[in-house]
This record gives sequence, C-alpha cells and structure tokens, in this order.
Amino acid sequence: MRRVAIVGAGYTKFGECWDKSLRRLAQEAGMRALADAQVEGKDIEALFVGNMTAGRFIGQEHLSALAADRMGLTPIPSTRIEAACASGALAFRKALMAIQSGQHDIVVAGGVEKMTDVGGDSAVASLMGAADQEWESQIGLTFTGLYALITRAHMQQYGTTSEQLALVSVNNHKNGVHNPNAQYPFEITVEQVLKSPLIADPLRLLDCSPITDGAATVVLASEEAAKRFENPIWVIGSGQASDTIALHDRKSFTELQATIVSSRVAYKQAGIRPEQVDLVEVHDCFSINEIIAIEDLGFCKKGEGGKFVEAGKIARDGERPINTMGGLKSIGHPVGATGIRQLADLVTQLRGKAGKLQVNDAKIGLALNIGGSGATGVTHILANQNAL
Amino acid sequence: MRRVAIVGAGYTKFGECWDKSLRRLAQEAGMRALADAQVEGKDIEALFVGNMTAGRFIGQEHLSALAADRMGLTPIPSTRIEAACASGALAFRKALMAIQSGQHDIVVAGGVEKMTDVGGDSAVASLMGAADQEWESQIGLTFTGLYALITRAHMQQYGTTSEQLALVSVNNHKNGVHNPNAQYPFEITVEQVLKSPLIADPLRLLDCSPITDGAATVVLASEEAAKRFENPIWVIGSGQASDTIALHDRKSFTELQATIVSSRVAYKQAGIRPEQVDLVEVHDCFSINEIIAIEDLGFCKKGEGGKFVEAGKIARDGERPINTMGGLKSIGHPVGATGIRQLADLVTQLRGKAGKLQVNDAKIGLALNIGGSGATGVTHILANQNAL
Amino acid sequence: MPQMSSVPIAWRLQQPRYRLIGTICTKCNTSYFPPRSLCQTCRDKGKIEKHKFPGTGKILTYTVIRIAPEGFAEFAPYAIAIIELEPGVTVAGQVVGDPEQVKTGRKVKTTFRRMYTDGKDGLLQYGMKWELLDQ
Amino acid sequence: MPQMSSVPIAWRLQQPRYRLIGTICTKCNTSYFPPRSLCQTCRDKGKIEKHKFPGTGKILTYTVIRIAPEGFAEFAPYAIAIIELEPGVTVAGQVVGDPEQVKTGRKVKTTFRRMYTDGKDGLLQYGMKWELLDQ
Ligand SMILES: [Zn+2]
Ligand SMILES: [Zn+2]
Repeated sequence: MRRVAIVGAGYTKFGECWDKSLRRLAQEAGMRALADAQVEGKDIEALFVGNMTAGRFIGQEHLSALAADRMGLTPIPSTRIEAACASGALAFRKALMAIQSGQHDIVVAGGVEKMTDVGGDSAVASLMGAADQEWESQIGLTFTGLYALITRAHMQQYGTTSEQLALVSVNNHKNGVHNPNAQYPFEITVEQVLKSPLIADPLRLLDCSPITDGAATVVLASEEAAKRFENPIWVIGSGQASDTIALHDRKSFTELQATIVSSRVAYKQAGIRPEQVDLVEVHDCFSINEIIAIEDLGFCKKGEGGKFVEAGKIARDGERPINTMGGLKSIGHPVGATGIRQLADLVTQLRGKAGKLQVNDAKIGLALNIGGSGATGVTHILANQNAL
Repeated sequence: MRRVAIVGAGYTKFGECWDKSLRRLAQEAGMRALADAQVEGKDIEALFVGNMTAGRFIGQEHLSALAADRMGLTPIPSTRIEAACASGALAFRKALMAIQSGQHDIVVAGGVEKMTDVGGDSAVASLMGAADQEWESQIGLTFTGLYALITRAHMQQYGTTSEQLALVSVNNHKNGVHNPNAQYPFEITVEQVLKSPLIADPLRLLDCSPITDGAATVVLASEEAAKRFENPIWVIGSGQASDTIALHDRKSFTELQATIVSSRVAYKQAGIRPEQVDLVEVHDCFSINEIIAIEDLGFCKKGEGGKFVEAGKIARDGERPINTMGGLKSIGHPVGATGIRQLADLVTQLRGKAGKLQVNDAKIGLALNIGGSGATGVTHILANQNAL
Repeated sequence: MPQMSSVPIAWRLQQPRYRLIGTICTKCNTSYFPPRSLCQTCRDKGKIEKHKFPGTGKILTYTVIRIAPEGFAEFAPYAIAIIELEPGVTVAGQVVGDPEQVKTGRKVKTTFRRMYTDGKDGLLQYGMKWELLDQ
Repeated sequence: MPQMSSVPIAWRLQQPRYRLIGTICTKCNTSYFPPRSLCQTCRDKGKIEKHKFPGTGKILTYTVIRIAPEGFAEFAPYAIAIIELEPGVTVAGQVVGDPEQVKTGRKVKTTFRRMYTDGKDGLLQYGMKWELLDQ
C-alpha cells in the first residue's frame, strides 16, 4: 500500500459560535489547514467532509458540495461521510484510502458540526440519531443515558468509582487550559465534578462533553507528494470496525468491540504494540469512555482502567499521556469535527510544536474516535520521522 | 490501479412499502445481492451505504452500523456516504477505492431510502437539504422548482419543447413495464404527460420521478477475488465532480459541470469515447435532466438533447438506449438507492439477462448519478468480458 | 420528536412493542428480541418464526434520565434499564414508578403505557414499559 | 420547516437578507451575492469587503411553484426567478404579485416581506422578495 502523510492541520476556535454559520466554520478550518501545509487550492485533488447532524440541525445535507463550493475548490470530487461522532475520523480514513487507491495524491479531510443553532432538547433528540431509533430513542433514552448504562455495568463488574471517572475530566481540563481553541479552558476539581448535577445516573454534568460548534481540517499527501512538505507526519496504521447499533444487543456492556477490533487492525498495520504508543487521543464524550478505551486499546487489563487513571498514568508526564490538548471534555465536541481535531492535535505533538502541552520525545501517537454508543470505532496511528 | 468487478447485484421492489422499515429494506437488498453473487457473509470485508434522508425522515443516522448489524456482518468496517440523490453511486465509488487501496478484496455497496414514512410536504422540505438551505430552501424553492428553472433556461436557449420532455417520460415508462421491481410499471402517452398537473412550471407531475421506498446492493471484488465468480462485470471507469450547491451561483443553467467533468474523467480512465457506450443509465429525476445528460455526456451537441429524444435515439433499439429498465421515472427514486440500482440494471444488461428489456450485444454501459441540482455528479462505466 | 409518530412506523412495530413478540430461528434455536428477520448464525439458511416472550425479565444495568429529550420531559426523572428476557436476549426499557427503587437484579414485568407525546402533531404514542415485581 | 427560524441563523443572515449587502474582493474587483468570505479567484490573497448592491435586477429564468414545501403553502402559487444583479452576479428570489406576469427579461426590485411561518414555533420570518418594475 502507498504510504500517506499528514502535511497540514488546523481547527477553529471551538465553542458557541453564534456569529458563524456551518459553511463559515468549514471554510475557516480549511483555510487554516491549507495555510499550515502551505498548499494552494489548485493542488487539492479531492475533499472529504465528516458531519453528523446538519440535516436535522440546519436543514442542510450535501455538505460535500457545500464545502467544495465555499472553499472555491469545485469541480474536485467531494464526499460527505457520516458515522455519528466518528464521522471525522472516518472521513479521514476514506481520504487515506483515496490516496492509497492511486486516484489522488493530495487530499483534504475535514469535519464540521454546528450544534448551537437549535435548542438543547432538540439537540439531545437529534444526537440520538446515532443510536437505535426504533428501540432506544423511542423509549426515551439519551446519549448520556446510554453511557450511564455502560458506566453502571462497569462499576458493578469492576468496582470503578465516581472519583475515578471524575479524574478523567480533571486531567483533560488541566490540559485544555493551554489550548487556545478550547471551549472550556479552565481547570476543574474532583469535588466540582462530584457535586455537578446528575444528568443520567451515575453520570454528572462534568462527566459529559459539551455541545459545541467547530470545524477541523487536515491535508494528506501520498509518499511522493509528501516529499515537498516540511516535517510530514506519517499514517502508519488505520483500522475501522462496527458493532450493533443498539447497546442492548451486545454480549458485553463493559467493552467496545469496535475499539478492540479497529485498534488491533491498526496496531498490526503499524507493526507496533500498545506499549510503543507515546501519546493517545481517546474519545472522552463521557468520562467512562476514556476508561474503557484505556482498557480496550490494550494499555492495561480489562477492568483496571479506573485504577490506571487514579494512578496518574494518563497525565501529560505519566506512563501513557492521554488527551494532552484537552480532549472532548475541555476542547469541546462538535461531533463531526472531533475525529479530525484529534488527528490535528497528534500532529502538533508529533511535530514538537505543542508548547506548554508538549509530551517529551513524542514519536508515535494513537487516536480513537467512537460513533454512537460504540457502533463505529476508528483508530489511527501516526508517527513522525524519528519513529521510522 | 487494481481492477475491480461487480460480481453480484440485486434490489427490492420499489414503491410505497408501508410494511417494511428502512432496516428491513436494506437487509433484503443485501441478501439478494449476496445470493446473486453466491458469496457468504464471512467473505464480505467491508460495507458502504448510501443514504440521504434517514436522519430527517425517521430520526436515524449512523446507517453504516445499522446495515452491518442487520446483515449480521459486524464487526466489519461499514461506512455511510451522503451526497443527496448521488449517495448511491458515491457509496459505490468509495467501495471501489477501498478495493483499489489494497485494504479489501470483497466489498458490498448498497443504497437505501425510506421516504413514505412522512407526509408529502415534509418530504418536499427534507429533500431540499440537497440544495442551498440559506439561499434556496428559505425562499420557498423546491426540488422540482430548481429543475424547472433549468428547464425554462434550456427552452429559452435551445428551443427545447414540452413534447420533447414528455417523450423522455414516455420512453422510460415503456421500458419499466417489463421491470418486476418498478414502482409504476405502466406506459404513459405524451398527451397524458402534457395534461398532468403543473408542479413547477413548466414541469408537470409526469415529468417528475416519484417518492419511493427501496434499497439496492452490489458486490464488488478485486481482480484476484473476481476469478472465482461467474461472469464478472468490470468497472472500467469512475469519475466524480462537484459544483456550487446553489443553482444561481453557476455560470450556466443549461449544463451540469459535475456531469461534464465526472464523465470526462471516467471516459479517460476507461479509454473510450462516448460513441462506444452501448447503453446508458441517466438520472431522470426530472425529464429535463435526461436531456441535459445526453448532451453533457457527449452523445450529441449542446442544445440538441431534445431533438435526440424526439428522433427516438434513446429507445431500447435506438442509437443510444437510455434507461432501458425504466429509469427513475418508472422504477421509482428512493434517492440513496438510485445510484446502486442504476449499476445493478447495467449489470443485468451486460450479463445479457435483461429478458424482454435486453439491449442487443450490450458490451459497455455508463451510469450517471446526480446529486441536488447538479452539485455532485458521479459517472461509472462498466464492461463485460466481450468488451475487453 | 419529529417523525417518530408516523402511522406506518407505529403499525410496523405494533406486535413487538405491544405484545413482546420477537423471533426465533427454529434451525439453531436462537431467539431474538427486538426481532431479527435474519438469523445471525445461520443467515439465509436459518428459518425465522415469530416467538412470544414471557413478559418478565431481570435488570442487568440501569440509569435515571434527568435531562430528557423532546417529547419525554413530562416523565423525567425516569429509569431506563437493560432487561434480560432469557439468557442472551436483552432489551432496553423504561421502568415505571419510583426510579430510586430500581436496582440491578430486580425482576420486572411488562406494562402497557403511554410512551411519549409527538412534538409535531401532539399524537400520543403507546407501547411497552416495565414495572418492578415484588422482591 | 424545522430549525429554520432559529435566532442565530436569522441574525447571521440579517444584513444580506434585509439590505442586499454582499461582498467584493477589492483586489480583483469581483463582487459576490450571496456574500462569499473567500474570493474564488484570489483565495487567501484576496481582500473581502462588504458591498451594497443596488436593489434592482433582471430575470434570467423563472418558475411558478404550485406544490409548496412546509411553511410556504399560504403563498402558493408563487413565482421564483433567478435574478441578475450585475453581470455575473445572480441570486434566486421570490417574485411577489401575479405569477402570470413574471417573464424572462423583466426588471425587478427588492421588497421587504414575510418569508414563511416556522412550522415548529409559529415564528414569522421576514426577508427580501422581489417585485416587478413597470415594463
Ligand atoms: Zn439460526
Ligand atoms: Zn479576488
């Protein structure tokens, strides 16, 4: 297979962007990534856009064409990918395959979500489009509710505690303080998490990622095309897997098969073991998901994720730094953009340009993006020149 | 690039399927295609699903996972593609690229749309998600309205007549009579078309394709994997292009750049000229679109599409048989399924299995799938063993 | 909750929703609820038939929804549990009554209740919920 | 027409919608309506500024909508035209008055009207329509 590198990355300020439309956000992130890569519009051969909810939130589908249009890139091929909260990483993976197929050399992959144009209860209902509409949405389940069912199962089976969950949020917020694009760049304490209102027991407000507007973009290049770029970051592994759309249809509620399978494929492709990963972006839409990801990605044994967090191993200077730029919790979670934002953050770290957030001697990074309650999992492994 | 073939195809009965849910339709088409190819579930390595409106129509996104789940294929990678009415062909193209990338050998591409679960005016509004929400939907434009603007421009510029438009519908319905899966398998007359109610002047009811439920699936195989299948149909060209999302943003309203560019790419890849195409599937969502496609695909000079139709050249025994199995008009137009249905019909013809609808000595077929008012165009060229 | 109350959707789901009727593959004897029309093991070689489940089950995990989506606000806070109908057959459902009484391991039985009010046209939707059995 | 009337959307579109304010790239002198914030020619080297268009235009093509989408039924039948504001700058708009009078080539000017009623919360949305000028 052709080797592929990321040669440019950028994302907008995440938050409640009342003054910016979806099209404006997508364009802004696109221009940042192109400027970062120092490529011109005429060099871009194809576009991939990840987005989940524009159809329901703002009545706009066909974002592929809209993005190409607004970036002034028509008539290049442009494709929209939707896989709930994993739309971003999946758009990236299809961009990767487009280069591997030999059809293109320089491709842009972006993700965008505009979530604050509708009211909160509409947003809650729309996000449930990621789950089973017939058997989960219609009984009054919410997204937080689904992860709450998982959380309680994990607590029952492995003794995971609310304090351990809180420490996930505390860690990610601590990192986000230094991320200029973060929606909530402030520290929080375990006590604040444990006193925040219950949303769906046992998950509390500060266990949940926020509703966010934002867009993120990366530029990919084939091995041959990458030669003319400075400091390309190589995609050494890519894996994708599916699971049942409904949580209740699974044999276990305490592990995500889509994470396990997609990461095994990515590790194999990269030819590495979990211990070789220097830093990790995981999908902390809810704190439990970071704990389960730590286990399912193979960084500790099943059931020991809570203790792993408690021991401080996920800190920026810990054994396995996780969500070093703030994660979904602090940076925000514009669902379609998140998977690309994770990759953009890994690129910054692997280039050694993360400033106060820099992980020492970072050579290999892994990003895990999850859709729904785990029905889609996408894992990517990136490496800089020092790793090869 | 690796060669890829279609080795199985199938679609459900199209129509108002009140008794079948989206998930049931998708599963049914999938099982038909698998049975046609004689492959087992365990041989399928990845899934691609084209769908436009499930989020707005039935509150269900994340169809990738749902499809893998219902077909019992988890944890294989499954991806949803959305490009309005071109979602189907685009899902196919991404499946093609997945094989070309070297990541997979046997891949399934399907399209599905469930449109009759909501009322007509909701459906009309939802479909406008394919157009520009800010500058087209919000002024009260409809999909038919957009194509009506194109129709009048074409009439003004080239003298295209309502009779010529009517003859498109008449031709396609004549073919659809013998298609067991067609929604409206009956003949219509020019007079009936011209007396049908105006929807958006000058387009009348019988110029428009219907609102339809349905699903279609094909099985793709790499050259190596295709060896074990009978009568593979080869994908010899694939092209995709974008245009401005809003019709009014284009320099011309009488041609679709996305058709022109995507077909030029496909012709070049296939190494053929338009004259070598034995039969064509075009996107007759409205009769004008077939006339414009005939021109933009290079079968006649710009502006002469109406006369081309009038001269009977699109008939099954004409110079360039078009929509030989009934087209969107007679078979129906479940938007996400249409692009795959077109390919399935070409496969039937190129296998010589079209029965009463068989085009003599068909060796090369072309399919054009259009999204929105032309913001996405996807062209594929297929060939059987006799063409190679 | 837009488009949820459409007549065709409600009609299609009537049997499983109102009467706990799922499916069984009589070839390999695997039962499914919610119903599947394709056996996960036997695939096209399976033989799928209707299968009535007894109306009782056991709670495996649960939550209490405090921030409800459109159409469900009047019920909040309410408990939702994953309920085991038979070994290997599980479904999510709302448990009526005091959410504080809901616990893992408790037995429940089905009950026919109003599910939600459709935000668009105010239609009332009925279906299956669960109630706690005495301990 | 769900979600169309949201306050943020309406607020963002206020200037272009109410006052025909588009943009111009002062580097290459290309004007844009609806506004673009990225010049199609100069891209990031362009310099985009606000640009007020005169409130008149010419009809290039038109249709009469007889089957209207949600929220627009009260206006049907109504004419929609593509209107040329300046050479190369075109926009789609509703032309008020008798749709039978609408013809290609006719001149129009902007008028401020009610656009649609939002199906969800009944909000009235105002904006720019067009009226025929005397021939
Ligand atoms: Zn079986
Ligand atoms: Zn300029």
